[in-house]
Amino acid sequence: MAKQDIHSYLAEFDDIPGTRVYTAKRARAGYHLNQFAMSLMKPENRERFKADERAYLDEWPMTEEQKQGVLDRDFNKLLDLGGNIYFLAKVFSTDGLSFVQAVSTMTGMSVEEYQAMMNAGGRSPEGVRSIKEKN
Amino acid sequence: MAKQDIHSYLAEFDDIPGTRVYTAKRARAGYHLNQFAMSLMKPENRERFKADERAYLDEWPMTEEQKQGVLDRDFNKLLDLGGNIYFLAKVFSTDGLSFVQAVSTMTGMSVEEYQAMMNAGGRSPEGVRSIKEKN
Amino acid sequence: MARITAGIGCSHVPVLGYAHDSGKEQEDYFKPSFEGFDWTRKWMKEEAKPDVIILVYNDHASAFDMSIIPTFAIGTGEKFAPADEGFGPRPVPDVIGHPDLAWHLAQSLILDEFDMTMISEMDVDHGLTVPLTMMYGDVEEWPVKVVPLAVNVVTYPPPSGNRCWALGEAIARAVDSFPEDLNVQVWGTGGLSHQLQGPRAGLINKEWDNRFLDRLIGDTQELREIPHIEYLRETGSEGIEMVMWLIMRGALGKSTKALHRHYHVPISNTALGHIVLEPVDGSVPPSTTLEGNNEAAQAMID
Amino acid sequence: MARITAGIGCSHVPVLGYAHDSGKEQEDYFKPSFEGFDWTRKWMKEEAKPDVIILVYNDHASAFDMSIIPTFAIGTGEKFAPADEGFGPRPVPDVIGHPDLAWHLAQSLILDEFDMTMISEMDVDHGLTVPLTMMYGDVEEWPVKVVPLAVNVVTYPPPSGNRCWALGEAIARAVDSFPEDLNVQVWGTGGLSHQLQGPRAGLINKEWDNRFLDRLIGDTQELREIPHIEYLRETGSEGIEMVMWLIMRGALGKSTKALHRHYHVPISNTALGHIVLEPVDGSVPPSTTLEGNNEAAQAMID
Ligand SMILES: [Fe+3]
Ligand SMILES: [Fe+3]
Repeated sequence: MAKQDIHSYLAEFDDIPGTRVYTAKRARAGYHLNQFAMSLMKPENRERFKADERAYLDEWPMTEEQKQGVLDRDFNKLLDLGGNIYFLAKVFSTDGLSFVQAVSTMTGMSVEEYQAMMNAGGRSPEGVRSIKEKN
Repeated sequence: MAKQDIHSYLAEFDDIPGTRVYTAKRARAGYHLNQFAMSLMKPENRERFKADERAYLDEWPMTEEQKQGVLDRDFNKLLDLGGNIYFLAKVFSTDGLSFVQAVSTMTGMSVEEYQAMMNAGGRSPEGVRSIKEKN
Repeated sequence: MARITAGIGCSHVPVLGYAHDSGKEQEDYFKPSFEGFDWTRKWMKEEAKPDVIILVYNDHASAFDMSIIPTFAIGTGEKFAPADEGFGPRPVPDVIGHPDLAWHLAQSLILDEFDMTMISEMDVDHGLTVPLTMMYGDVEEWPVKVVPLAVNVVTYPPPSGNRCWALGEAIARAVDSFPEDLNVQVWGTGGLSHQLQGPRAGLINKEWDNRFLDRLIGDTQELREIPHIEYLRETGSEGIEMVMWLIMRGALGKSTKALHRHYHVPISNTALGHIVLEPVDGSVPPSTTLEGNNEAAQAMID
Repeated sequence: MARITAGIGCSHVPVLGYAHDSGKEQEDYFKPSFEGFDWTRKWMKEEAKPDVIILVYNDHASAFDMSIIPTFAIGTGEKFAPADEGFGPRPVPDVIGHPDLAWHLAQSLILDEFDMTMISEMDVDHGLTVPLTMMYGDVEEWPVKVVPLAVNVVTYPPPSGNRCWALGEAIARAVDSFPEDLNVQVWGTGGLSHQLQGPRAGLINKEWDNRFLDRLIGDTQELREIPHIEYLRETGSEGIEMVMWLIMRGALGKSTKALHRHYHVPISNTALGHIVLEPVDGSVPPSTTLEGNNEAAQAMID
């Protein structure tokens, strides 16, 4: 039997359409982004963030791209930059958004379209299992 | 082969002369004692402790016996009450004592006698391996 | 002697906690979700009556941030408060631990070569409290003690399915050697299929989920061989939480039967499922690794 | 490709850090301790020149208090500051991590069914910094990167000797699959015999210690079978730290030779020992547990 190592294990993850698996590589790139998001668990930090988002972000050693991604609430971009959805949830919770509302923004659908899809049983796995296999 | 479980594993520890193995049972009993000791890692807490030991101890949910053990610097007693030596070290470091000085107080020897024993090669394991086996 | 009397697998959809806490259980959207638990609530109260639940769940960036990521963390504390996940803590009772059992498990598991982290102070999030709400409803105090077992399924790699199953088996051995007479359940939470991120968000795979539920029943051990990539492809990025159900399944031993089973879509972004299992033959393989099993240890002891 | 070129076992007696930091190395009491490292310092500087050390040590109530106790914690951070152990931090350089290798190890070990904790922010105490001082002396910056691997040997049970050895073997497999060309050493620290507590404090067992050193050399695997109780009885309550040397030994594979060996009493309360080992046959058994080794995983991949 062929032996798999961590490299082939990880390589497979890039073959899933529309999905960013939260690997160590992403965890490292997004470390301060996620720690910033975590800081919003404290009410006093949420207030300070809301009062001046840019100033609050500048307290963190994040990249300019990450900061802009937060300001834009561009969650797909933030995932690319190492954000993890459970951490990013602290950002959209601060905005008063639900998971359904926030998640829909990543799909290219409106909230209503996304909600309708979920009510109809969700997105089918058909065709979105593998980029390579197109199944 | 007889199967050993955690009970026989732990029971053996009570057969070692003059030794308290830091088991979960001790760790639980000594939780706040050890967390108190850990607090002395901060210079400001050391100052407060030195200024009024009793008052500082009363901030912690420790038993009266544990508090008295600390006030008396009775380290054997504190071991019995769930103290761990690496945590208790924060107490005797606060007093400016070295490990050799503090450790000697637990052996019934003077610092000089203890130091002399160590310089001569330490305590022999002969006769102090097992209470039961007297070896 | 303590004994594992049942295992429950259960999704931990946050919105169900919200629906319960804000009195919306009877609304059309939520009703089918809660109704699926009617049988189980009754059974828990009238028949099962566990003393302790070993509750396997994952933290969702509540108790742990990125600075420390334990693979398996067992809660050895006296109690655990509901976490503030951004809207204030859920208005549910504190979770009361069982430090005696928790420490016994931790000690036994480490001797059995599981590399546990012991944690005495942490808050517990919806991953742990929502299943409690689903099984017990509105209570002044939880009528059960809980040993939380937090599993990393957020940062890759999570433990393999095989490792989770094996941990369950080791938990069964450890419970078996706890001297107090305790009725113990093991719960695995999370899943079923869901993806909360990226353009593929919203994925639901009813067929795969139900095949997964099927294979929790009986004596097949097929589930322990499912690789992470299959969960990811078939059940969405957050479907990986299902590996936690395998700890529960492993703890039930050789074979199981299902007492109750429930699957419902839609709810939020997630396929909701739960299953109540009873051990038929609860035997698990002996440990080959318990320290004292080796000859040198024996020679010192006998 | 990264390769493990040597392993070092070394006591981490705090007073040697103090003696070094306060310029007392040449005093009669300390001289024999430091002289034993002359050979090793020269060899490190002129021949060995490792790029990275995987440094196995234990925290002594510095970074971790009783609220969280990881069995195996791997330091994935960029750097680690010397801990303040009550007298201010040691005046030695910050320890620079190697997060690429650390994360690679963490990922590989978890797939290999070791239940690691990843920790990105922590200070490191004498357990880690004293061996660095012994090997490198007075330096502006440590001429090496370090992946800290903190092992719980304080609260019982620590991992078994067998588990430690097996972790070493898994580390060897993981280093082997790291693509960057790196000269890696693995160090195990702590011990040798010492007891810092109770009426039996001061115990030293030269004979047992030297038998332990003997059995690190060659191809015997006897040491992995020594039970905790034997360390406790024979080497004092703190002698259990020696299990950490077995992680180093396991990582060196099938057989080793000793390049240098040193044992000295008295120093403080502890028997000081160190040994420099080279792999002769560095092969380790293949993983039977790596997730991708199972057929289901293979079927998805090939
Ligand atoms: Fe979840
Ligand atoms: Fe030590």
